[in-house]
Amino acid sequence: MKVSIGGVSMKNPVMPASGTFAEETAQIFDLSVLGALVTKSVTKYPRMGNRGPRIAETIAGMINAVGIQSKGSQVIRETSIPFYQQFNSPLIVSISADTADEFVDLAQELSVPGVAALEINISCPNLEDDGRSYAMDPTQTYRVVDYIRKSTQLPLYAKLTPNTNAITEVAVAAEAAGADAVVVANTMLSMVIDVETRKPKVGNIMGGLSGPCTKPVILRMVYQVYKKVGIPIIGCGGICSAEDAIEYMIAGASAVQVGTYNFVNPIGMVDIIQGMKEYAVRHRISSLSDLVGSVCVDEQTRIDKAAAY
Amino acid sequence: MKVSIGGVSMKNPVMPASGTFAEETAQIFDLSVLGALVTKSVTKYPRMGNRGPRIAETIAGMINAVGIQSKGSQVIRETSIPFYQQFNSPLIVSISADTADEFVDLAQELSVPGVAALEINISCPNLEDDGRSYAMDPTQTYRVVDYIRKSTQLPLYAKLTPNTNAITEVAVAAEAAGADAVVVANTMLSMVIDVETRKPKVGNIMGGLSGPCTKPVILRMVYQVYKKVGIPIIGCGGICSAEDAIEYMIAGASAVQVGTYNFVNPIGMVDIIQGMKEYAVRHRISSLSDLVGSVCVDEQTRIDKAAAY
Amino acid sequence: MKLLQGTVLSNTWVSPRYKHMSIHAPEIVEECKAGQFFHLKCSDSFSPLLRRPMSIYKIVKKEGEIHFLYLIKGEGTKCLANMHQGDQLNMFGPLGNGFTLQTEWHSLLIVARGVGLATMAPLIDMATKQGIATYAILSARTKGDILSADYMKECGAEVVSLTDEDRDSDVEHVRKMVENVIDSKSIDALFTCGSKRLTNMLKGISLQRKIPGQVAMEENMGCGSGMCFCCVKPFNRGGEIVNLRVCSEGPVFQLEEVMEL
Amino acid sequence: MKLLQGTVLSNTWVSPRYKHMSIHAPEIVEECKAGQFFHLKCSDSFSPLLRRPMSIYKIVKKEGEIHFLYLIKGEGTKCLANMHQGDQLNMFGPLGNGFTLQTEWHSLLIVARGVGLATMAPLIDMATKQGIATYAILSARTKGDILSADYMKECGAEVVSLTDEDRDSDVEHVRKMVENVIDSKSIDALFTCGSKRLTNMLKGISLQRKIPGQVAMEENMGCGSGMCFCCVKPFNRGGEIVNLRVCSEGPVFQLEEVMEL
Ligand SMILES: Cc1cc2nc3c(=O)[nH]c(=O)nc-3n(C[C@H](O)[C@H](O)[C@H](O)COP(=O)(O)OP(=O)(O)OC[C@H]3O[C@@H](n4cnc5c(N)ncnc54)[C@H](O)[C@@H]3O)c2cc1C
Ligand SMILES: Cc1cc2nc3c(=O)[nH]c(=O)nc-3n(C[C@H](O)[C@H](O)[C@H](O)COP(=O)(O)OP(=O)(O)OC[C@H]3O[C@@H](n4cnc5c(N)ncnc54)[C@H](O)[C@@H]3O)c2cc1C
Ligand SMILES: Cc1cc2nc3c(=O)[nH]c(=O)nc-3n(C[C@H](O)[C@H](O)[C@H](O)COP(=O)(O)O)c2cc1C
Ligand SMILES: Cc1cc2nc3c(=O)[nH]c(=O)nc-3n(C[C@H](O)[C@H](O)[C@H](O)COP(=O)(O)O)c2cc1C
Ligand code: FES
Ligand code: FES
Repeated sequence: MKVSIGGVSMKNPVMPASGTFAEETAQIFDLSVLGALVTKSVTKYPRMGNRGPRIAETIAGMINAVGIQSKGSQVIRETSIPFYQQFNSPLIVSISADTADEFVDLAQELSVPGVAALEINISCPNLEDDGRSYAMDPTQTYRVVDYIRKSTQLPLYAKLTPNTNAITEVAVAAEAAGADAVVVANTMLSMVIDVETRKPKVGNIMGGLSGPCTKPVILRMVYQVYKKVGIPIIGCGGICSAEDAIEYMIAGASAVQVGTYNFVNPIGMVDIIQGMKEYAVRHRISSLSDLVGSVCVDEQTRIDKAAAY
Repeated sequence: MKVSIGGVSMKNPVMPASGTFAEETAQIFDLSVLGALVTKSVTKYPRMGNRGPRIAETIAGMINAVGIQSKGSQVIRETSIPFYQQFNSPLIVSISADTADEFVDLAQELSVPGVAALEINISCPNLEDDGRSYAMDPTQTYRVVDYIRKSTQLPLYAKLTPNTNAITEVAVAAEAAGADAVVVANTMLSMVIDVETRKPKVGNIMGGLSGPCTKPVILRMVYQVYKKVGIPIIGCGGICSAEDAIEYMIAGASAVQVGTYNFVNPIGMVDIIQGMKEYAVRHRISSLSDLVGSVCVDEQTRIDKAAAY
Repeated sequence: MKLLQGTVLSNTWVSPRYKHMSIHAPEIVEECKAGQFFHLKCSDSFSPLLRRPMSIYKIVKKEGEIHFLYLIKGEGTKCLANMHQGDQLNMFGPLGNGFTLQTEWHSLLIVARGVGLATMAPLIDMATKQGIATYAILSARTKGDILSADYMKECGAEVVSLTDEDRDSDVEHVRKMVENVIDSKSIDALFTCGSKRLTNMLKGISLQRKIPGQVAMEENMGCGSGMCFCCVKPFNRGGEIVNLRVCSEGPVFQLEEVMEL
Repeated sequence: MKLLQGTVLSNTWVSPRYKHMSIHAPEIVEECKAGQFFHLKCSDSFSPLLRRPMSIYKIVKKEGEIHFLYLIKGEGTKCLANMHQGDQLNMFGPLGNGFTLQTEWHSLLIVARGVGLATMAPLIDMATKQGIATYAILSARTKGDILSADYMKECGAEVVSLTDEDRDSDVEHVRKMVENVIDSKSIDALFTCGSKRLTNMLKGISLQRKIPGQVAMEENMGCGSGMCFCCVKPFNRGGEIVNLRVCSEGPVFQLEEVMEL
């Protein structure tokens, strides 16, 4: 089950998705079973986050507009990082910022013992590009990743957004700028309206869609990115079972993150790890890495240009 | 219930989505109840379409990779257009082409009595832009819509793709080039893999995702486009109930198209029309058009730049 | 074709993997023909979203009953399996073209495997009612899965059962049996459903011996009624390869038109 | 907090809109406290996807039972309503902080409306067991919705019921009643749940009369256990506005900290 993602060794390829996991999870199961631990995105200074409601259920999914409520990097350094050291799983700290400079500050501040890698959340709207996110655009992605890369020795995972038509180009740019892995992907910008009150169901009007409804789209992105980058891909979007995780690996992911399903099943990640082991036995796979990118596709070239329908 | 979309009067705002409706529907209910009729996209010459399987079910959705199986425009002119004239609902013919020239030829050929408007499917990969679709890019969209615009007097509906990060810019370009309405949107490029065989579940590897799972994303796009264009928007994506249709209208759609739900419920559009009438009565709305874009949003400006989470 | 609510009369396990469901739907029973199918809404929720195609297994005109015999395979058939007597089943059908019998035919050979058995039972019933003799070679994984043998006998067929567990179901063995039956019973037409390999084999025999044949095909479906072109397969029609819709141009096709599966 | 499978003992309609469910879950009952809640998985399918928060309505330690009293509102509670005796209910809890009682308190006033009634019943039970007197003003749309009045009386409360249909449930009328009870029963603390307007009103009285109060809040939830920050609401803590998580820092909050709802 072992994998190595950008220099971080993990006992299995399953980790939580940022924002759906926290210290409280340790009350539910032993965190040492996880491939890695991933924090909620932290910002440099404390932030309130968005006004409520912050969550709305959709068909086979949910929209969240939490808005990075954060205690600030100092609190993380003083409390979360030491807390997670009791577990035998590498810690990945997710960082989020409104400017490239703030990203660099954060990366420096959080490059401390106990942190195995930094996940850079470049899929949130920023202040430098008119509310767009860096990861919507290859050039912006290169710029910010390159800048952060120079500020830390830690492995960097760039978390991409699905709200782009250029996911492969963005991934290629992240790789070129020195990212050690890409996380594909964050949530899909979405909206739901209550037809009785005519009000959006989340306070922020729009929010990010996650959960099983997103899987076919994100899986496709993993497949596309895999063909173009050499660094490992961490698949993230709608994973709710061992089969889903395996499907992502077959499409090209070296590891996976589980988000929304943690809410549905608080021990979901434990079940998924177990199910992946059973799949490997059933299919006589000695190493799960053999699955990565193993999708059976004939006439590969024809297909790349094929119509969606 | 009456609406007028780019000069076409409809008795209600409900019509089928291209590719999910055909002459056979007339055996199920009287097509005259529909706001409009929309054909499967036709190409100039007959096309075989993609190899099977062409459809795979996903969670709360489906992926299709039919690949525009078409009998060619001549057959449509000689059989479908006359057939639909027995019904008292305007006919919208959807056209699809690999080049701008072919689009123009088609538009001219199909600008015949019996056709109330042309829907131009610019959301399929084309041959001029390396397998991308025109509607992924504002410049390409302007070019092709402008070119077609000059070749026909019929109202033009431009059908956009959700596989872009620039849906508003694309819609603005379509309007500037003379489109009379935009359809938001076509299917989302997706993939599913069978984990037992490791084969993609549709023969074409990737396909278009449709159905209720897509609604939050497409609804958000309608909301964004509504703020930027003056021409009517036809909302299309995951509509399965009168409430869904109303939700699209509140977000900014003047009419809606129903696709996948026709498969789930063959008389689904009839039920939706009935349900919308009842909603209007229950909410004392004299004209459904009063709903268009009526979403209750405070601090509008703040919001436009707001984080997805 | 109609969209209607049938009432579940019974829904019982007939083997560890198959259930038999009978539905009261008198308004539709007169229209139904062997080889046709219904597109069933298996649940009220959005998962599973799409309908599931299911062949007509039995038509009891007098009582207004339609029966299905189905394998519990995935989510959709699991939902079907959870239905109880008195529940309403949302049915769309009958759909597609059924089997056709020529008046000059006297004896038919039926070769079916797995879920294909269900499709063949009403064909035997129809043939018998027209005075045509039927010989059926049924194949399945286990003896328990050869569910419809008794019903087929009741309908008038002479039945042979082969199973993987008895190791007598391999294609070569079936081929020999088919040739024997053709020789000894002067078979006028061949019918099959449920197995690609058996279909290929039977097509070979059909061409070689110039005996016409029909096959009921399966493909994933969207609309079930000819509108969406999701269910097409390539067929060889008069030397030309054409994409035909299993739901509306089939599910029954001429054996000679089938392409190597 | 534990993740466990409880067994449904009963699930019965108690009014046209409410059901009462009792669950056998002996492994958890000792941990449960009035004001806490469980996060319930209402269906095995992906729709509804998320769990639903449900207050503990009744704890029967001896029998190992947890009860819920719930309004059938949308898809999730509809699925709950469809559960039968013997079914397994996937429960996550108990979650959050319950009500706290000070040893020096002698009499409490409880004001609840709608689904808030369910939350208050075990508080009365707890108070009575500690020898504290309870006075409850219950408000609802219809008399049929004031379901727990009898159970509350059984638990030891003196109960007044107000309904919209009797037109005696408006906030001003409730305010007068509250002030009367405070004056006549020398109330030590106020408790409320289920209505924004009643909470605002009660907060005013609490501040004015310097009587401490607690309120059980509701908010849409993701994880239910403090991880996701989906359920936060702004509170006024020591003059500063802070976002607190209803699931883990609540659902019971000090009345004085609540912001105008
Ligand atoms: C015309 C026709 C008649 C049929 N008659 C019978 C019958 O009498 N008895 C019986 O047991 N089965 C029959 N089948 C097969 C039956 O439709 C599938 O077993 C069923 O759809 C599986 O659904 P599921 O959700 O249980 O499985 P899943 O594998 O989870 O289904 C996933 C998706 O694939 C589709 N699918 C899977 N297998 C098939 C298949 N073989 N054919 C078409 N679509 C498929 C489903 O409809 C669904 O959309 C018939 C199929 C066709 C096309
Ligand atoms: C701590 C707590 C305790 C509760 N205790 C009870 C109780 O004892 N009895 C009772 O009848 N109800 C109680 N509720 C409310 C109950 O959780 C909702 O009525 C229920 O979630 C509605 O789900 P639905 O699918 O039926 O409705 P829908 O309206 O379809 O739900 C849609 C989404 O909104 C959420 N939601 C809707 N209403 C509420 C709400 N009031 N609070 C939180 N989330 C909501 C749902 O969880 C779901 O995610 C409590 C809520 C909280 C937060
Ligand atoms: C409540 C919530 C909060 C989230 N917060 C963050 C965050 O702070 N940073 C981040 O990069 N992603 C965040 N995400 C996105 C998830 O990490 C993940 O990318 C997304 O949920 C898709 O995975 P899923 O479908 O498995 O949930 C959040 C998601 C949810 C549901
Ligand atoms: C089977 C199928 C075939 C389709 N064919 C076409 C097509 O030919 N042209 C087109 O513009 N859109 C086509 N579409 C897209 C639909 O018109 C519609 O945009 C999409 O299905 C989203 O709507 P829905 O979620 O209501 O299904 C097709 C969709 C399906 C499911
Ligand atoms: S399933 Fe739609 S055409 Fe056959
Ligand atoms: S619901 Fe996740 S923190 Fe409260």
